[in-house]
Amino acid sequence: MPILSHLWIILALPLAGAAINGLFGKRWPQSAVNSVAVGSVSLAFLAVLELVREFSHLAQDQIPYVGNYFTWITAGSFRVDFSLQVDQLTIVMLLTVSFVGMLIHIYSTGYMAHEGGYYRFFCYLNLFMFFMLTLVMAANLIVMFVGWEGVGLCSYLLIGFWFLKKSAADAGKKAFITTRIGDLGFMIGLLLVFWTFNSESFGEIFLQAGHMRAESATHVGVLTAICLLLFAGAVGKSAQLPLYVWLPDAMEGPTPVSALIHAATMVTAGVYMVARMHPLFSRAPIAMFAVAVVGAVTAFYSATIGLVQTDIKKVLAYSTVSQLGYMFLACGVGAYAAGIFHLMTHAFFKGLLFLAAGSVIHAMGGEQDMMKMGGLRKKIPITYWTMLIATLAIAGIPGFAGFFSKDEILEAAGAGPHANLWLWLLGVIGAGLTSFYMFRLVFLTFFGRPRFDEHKVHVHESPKNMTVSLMILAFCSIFGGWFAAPHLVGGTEYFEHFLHPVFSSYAVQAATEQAGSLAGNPGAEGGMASSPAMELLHALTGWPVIVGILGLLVAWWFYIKKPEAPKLLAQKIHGLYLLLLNKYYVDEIYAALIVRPLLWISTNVLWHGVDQGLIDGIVNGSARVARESGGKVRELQSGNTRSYAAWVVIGAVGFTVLLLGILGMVVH
Amino acid sequence: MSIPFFVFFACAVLAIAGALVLIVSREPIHSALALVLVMISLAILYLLLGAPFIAAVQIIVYAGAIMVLFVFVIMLLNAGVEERTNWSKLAKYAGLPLALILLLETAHWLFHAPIGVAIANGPGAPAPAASTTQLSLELFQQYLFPFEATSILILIAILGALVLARKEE
Amino acid sequence: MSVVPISWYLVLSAILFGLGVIAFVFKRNIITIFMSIELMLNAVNLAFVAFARARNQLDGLVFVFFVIVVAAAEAAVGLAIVIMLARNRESLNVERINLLKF
Amino acid sequence: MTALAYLTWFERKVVARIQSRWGPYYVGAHGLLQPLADGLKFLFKEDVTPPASDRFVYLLAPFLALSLALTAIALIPFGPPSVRFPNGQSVFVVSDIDIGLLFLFAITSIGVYGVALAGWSSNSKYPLMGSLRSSAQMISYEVSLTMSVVGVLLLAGTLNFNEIISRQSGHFFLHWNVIHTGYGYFPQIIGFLCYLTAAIAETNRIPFDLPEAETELVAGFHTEYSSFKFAMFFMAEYANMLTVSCLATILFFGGWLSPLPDSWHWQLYLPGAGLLLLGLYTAYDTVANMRGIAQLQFAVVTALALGGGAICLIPVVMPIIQGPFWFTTKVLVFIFFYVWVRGTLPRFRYDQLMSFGWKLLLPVSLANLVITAFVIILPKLGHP
Repeated sequence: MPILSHLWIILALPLAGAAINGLFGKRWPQSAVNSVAVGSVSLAFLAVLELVREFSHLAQDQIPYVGNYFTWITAGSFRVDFSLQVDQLTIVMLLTVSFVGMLIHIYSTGYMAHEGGYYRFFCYLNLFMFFMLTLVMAANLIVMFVGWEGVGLCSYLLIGFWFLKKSAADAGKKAFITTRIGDLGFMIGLLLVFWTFNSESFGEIFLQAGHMRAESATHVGVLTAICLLLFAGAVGKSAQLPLYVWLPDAMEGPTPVSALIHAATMVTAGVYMVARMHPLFSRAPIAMFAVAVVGAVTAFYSATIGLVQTDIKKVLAYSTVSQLGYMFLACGVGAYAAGIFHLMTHAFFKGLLFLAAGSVIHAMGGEQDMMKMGGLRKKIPITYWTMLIATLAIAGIPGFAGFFSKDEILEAAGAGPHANLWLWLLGVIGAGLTSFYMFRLVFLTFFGRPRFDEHKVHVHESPKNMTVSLMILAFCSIFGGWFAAPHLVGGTEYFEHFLHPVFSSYAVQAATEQAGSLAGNPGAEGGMASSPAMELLHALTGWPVIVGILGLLVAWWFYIKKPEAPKLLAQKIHGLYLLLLNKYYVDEIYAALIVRPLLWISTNVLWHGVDQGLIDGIVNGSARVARESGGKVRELQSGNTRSYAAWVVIGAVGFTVLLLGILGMVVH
Repeated sequence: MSIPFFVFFACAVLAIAGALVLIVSREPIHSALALVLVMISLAILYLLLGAPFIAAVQIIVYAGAIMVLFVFVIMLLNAGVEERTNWSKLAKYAGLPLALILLLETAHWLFHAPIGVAIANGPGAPAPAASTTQLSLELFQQYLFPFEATSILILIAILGALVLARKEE
Repeated sequence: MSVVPISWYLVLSAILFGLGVIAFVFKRNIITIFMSIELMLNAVNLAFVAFARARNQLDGLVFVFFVIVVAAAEAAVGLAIVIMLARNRESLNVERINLLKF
Repeated sequence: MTALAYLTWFERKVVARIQSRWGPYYVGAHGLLQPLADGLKFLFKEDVTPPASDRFVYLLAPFLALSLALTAIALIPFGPPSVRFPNGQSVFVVSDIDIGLLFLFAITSIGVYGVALAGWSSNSKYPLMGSLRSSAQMISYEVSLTMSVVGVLLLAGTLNFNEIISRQSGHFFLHWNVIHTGYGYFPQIIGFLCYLTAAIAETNRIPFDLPEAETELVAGFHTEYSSFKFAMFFMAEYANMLTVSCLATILFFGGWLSPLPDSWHWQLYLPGAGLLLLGLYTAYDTVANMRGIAQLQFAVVTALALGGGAICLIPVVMPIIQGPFWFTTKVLVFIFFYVWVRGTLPRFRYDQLMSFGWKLLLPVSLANLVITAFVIILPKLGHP
């Protein structure tokens, strides 16, 4: 079991790549940098595959498999090992992250080919992979936190990659600070966890949590607090309400970055964390509900914003936010498996969407405004088809990956143990909106007449290394969903079964029932609809599809049949339109409510008051004292050796007197 | 008055006289010679104290090497009469009293401090003259490390002296 | 045949030391100051030998030995410095060598 | 003192012979009275003291030189300590102290002052140069001198002359340190050569007589000295010569020990026989080719020689005289060697002198020391 017994290899590979590129890349040709970066990540991917093979041979009782490497921190009873663990959840995440990461690396070699700071980009990217994998494989909260902050750092670096562009630098800062707000909660959560369980390692925590009584809505205890705090971190990292504001701006970064970090992997870290901590969440219904509500509302809310955006990447950004909302919704209603599943499929198709969008932008020579595109269908066919597939997937058209995952989520939201009609409603409407704005994007970009000067912009298909990854991802976005083919379409809940041990092991009764109802329902095998439950399922399963197709049609009607219709509508409901266009003025509100007061305080109180008045006062004061006294004392420094000699003698005399005095005391 | 007393007083007087000359004379070379005188008389005292080896070393190294070096430098730099400048008021006015205080203190120390008493009335009896063999054993067994250390110190000193005194090209 | 008491040696050494100090403070010629230091060392050596004799131990003598060695090293370096000084400042008077004045 | 005086005569004779001259001839037969004449001359010449000189030091220097040189000789044992006066005072050993060698070195090391001060006090440039040179030279060569001797000390394991000598007894001359080979012994021939060189330098003799390089600095450190003070320096030089020769004899050539096996009893007669032969020779000379006053003088010499020989043949005296006889013979050989060198070799250049002293002599003597120590330790390594 080479890899399993040496999990660190998977981490070491990208880190090594980052180190090499960071140290020597500057002087190396792009080819060398490529081979290092892509090579390291691909090796990591292979390692993961091998790990999966070995993992499949593990006995059930050996899971989760934990590898301790060294004691990292010891302070009193506080002891943290640097330990990694593998279980089914980890496996899924690992596969997703390393696979998508690898593809995006390959893509980037083409996309960034003409950029400055090439080696820097790949150094950061590898570093990101390292931290992300750390986060995923962590066996205790502290190591996880390291990865957590690490990916934050990398995203900051990468968003601000074109740091000469002020907007980019600002976006980087915004992302960092906003997530930091959430991370504060996360950190407090960590402390609380330690205070409660006196340990940070998952195994220990879950074991103890398993023995704790589940808290109810009426009786709220430490678990709820912990979960809410941790969830605050997740909200920051995964750009949920109210901390989502950084993600759209993060689109300032290079598109591959948006694809990898802000669609596929990092932003899903929050979801992963919630899923990972499910034993706690399952015992904190309030927290669960909060998660669900935040998820559902975010899903709907950002979908509405997505309706009217014209920047292709902004649209994708908002859709990402809303999709993440779905994942949280899933977790919130206890369908962790569904959430993780959606996470995976979303990684595929959203990554694909971003890459395709990047390819479009590449083709348009840096143009991001959809209003200035159109009719690209013929010119960049590969991009077109792949993007179409991704759109179908995200819109939840049956047969594509998105269908299954989203379907499961809504199913759980509607029929699960924690089902809630309103959440379900929000989810369904959100689904409809999603398909609308996604098709809007497609139509605006690829159909109709070109709305740009054909002579200025000569559109060209992207190079191989970009299109290849596009196609691979397209393939995944189609068939990635069949893993979990729910029984109603005659599938065998494979994904559920696979993740089942993780989420059932520490689950409270309710959770296990739910898992059972989803997984091991004998009547469900073969997909024949017999029980009333199945009827309901069918009915529910219909809705997402219907709204999805509805959205498609509406979009078609608006942007193909009557291109002028949107304007009219915009005029009709102008207020709403503006509201959406300006993203509900959230940024402005934040600015007014938080940023400006903060600025005022820090300027007048902290800066002028504390810093200048107090600290500078102390510093300068001490300096002044030193100078004055020095000025006095330096008179002794006569530069005259003889007086120095005299001083020496004085010292000797004094010392002897002292000694005699002491001895006198000793004697008498 | 027996011979040792006589020798002691002779040497003591010589030594003190030498020290005084060292202070009084303004001709560096005279000071040097006075110091040599002090050293030789001290060497004789060492003999009297039954430490012939130390006495010999005292003469060879101190009188024979160090002081020669001094004289050599004096001659090399042709150091003339030292000029009378008294810029250091401190040294001028505080020096003598301080030194005297120190002297008194030391004396007081030697006579009244307990340790001083212990030794002052200590065994004056003539211990067997420390034979060179014993001394060498002491030196090379108990004090081996310091010995090596000093040798290294000397090496460093030689290098330092060379570096310092070399004329810059 | 009676023997000179140890304390006399000690007093002698004290006197010599005091004189050394006086010279150290009063002389202006840097070489002489050096010599006064040597004088003090000698005084201390005498005390050492006297103690060694009083205690019938050889350690004192060993110390003296070391003192002498160190003094030799010190003299070598110090005189080298003096030579440098004489070369650069054409004066051996410590009162003229006051570059380190405030 | 007379011995010293006659050393000069001896030297002048030999050098003359080397340079195929007659040397001193007219004052007395074969210039026998020359030293006396010189001494008188020194006594009666006017004693000039340069006005600019530092009077006290100027006077001090020659006394220092001579007295120290003579003191050094006092430490040398000319014969076995066993021979004693009725009052128990040893005859040949003036002072037999535990660490005689160290004291010898102590005194010689102080000897530097004589030269240095002389040059300084006469307050004129040539002497200053000379004394600077000589003090530098003496300091440097003293080091290798000591080093070369330490080898012997290791072999002897003591600083006492008599013990050093007695350690070399037996097997007639095979145990002398120069050639003593064997288990745990290392022949000090290298050490000896180093010693000889360093000694010549130490005594400021040609080819190391830089301090008084007539051709360069009129007469070096004693340029300004005249009459009796000059004589003092002169005698001091010869005294030092004598001292180092004695030291060489003691350290390397078994001091007063006879080179002949003890079984050869006839060797007891050697001293007397030698003197008698000398007497016969001079007697022949007196009768054959001396005339007038010279004849008288030679008669005296003959009488002395014959008388001495006769005394030496008195059975009581015979054993007593053995040690001094051999000692003197050996020393004379060295003196002759000195003179020989002086007559033969040219003078060094100053930088050559220094580099030779530091870069060749010292390392060689050090190497000798290390090897010796190793050879001595080697047998003990197995069983500490």
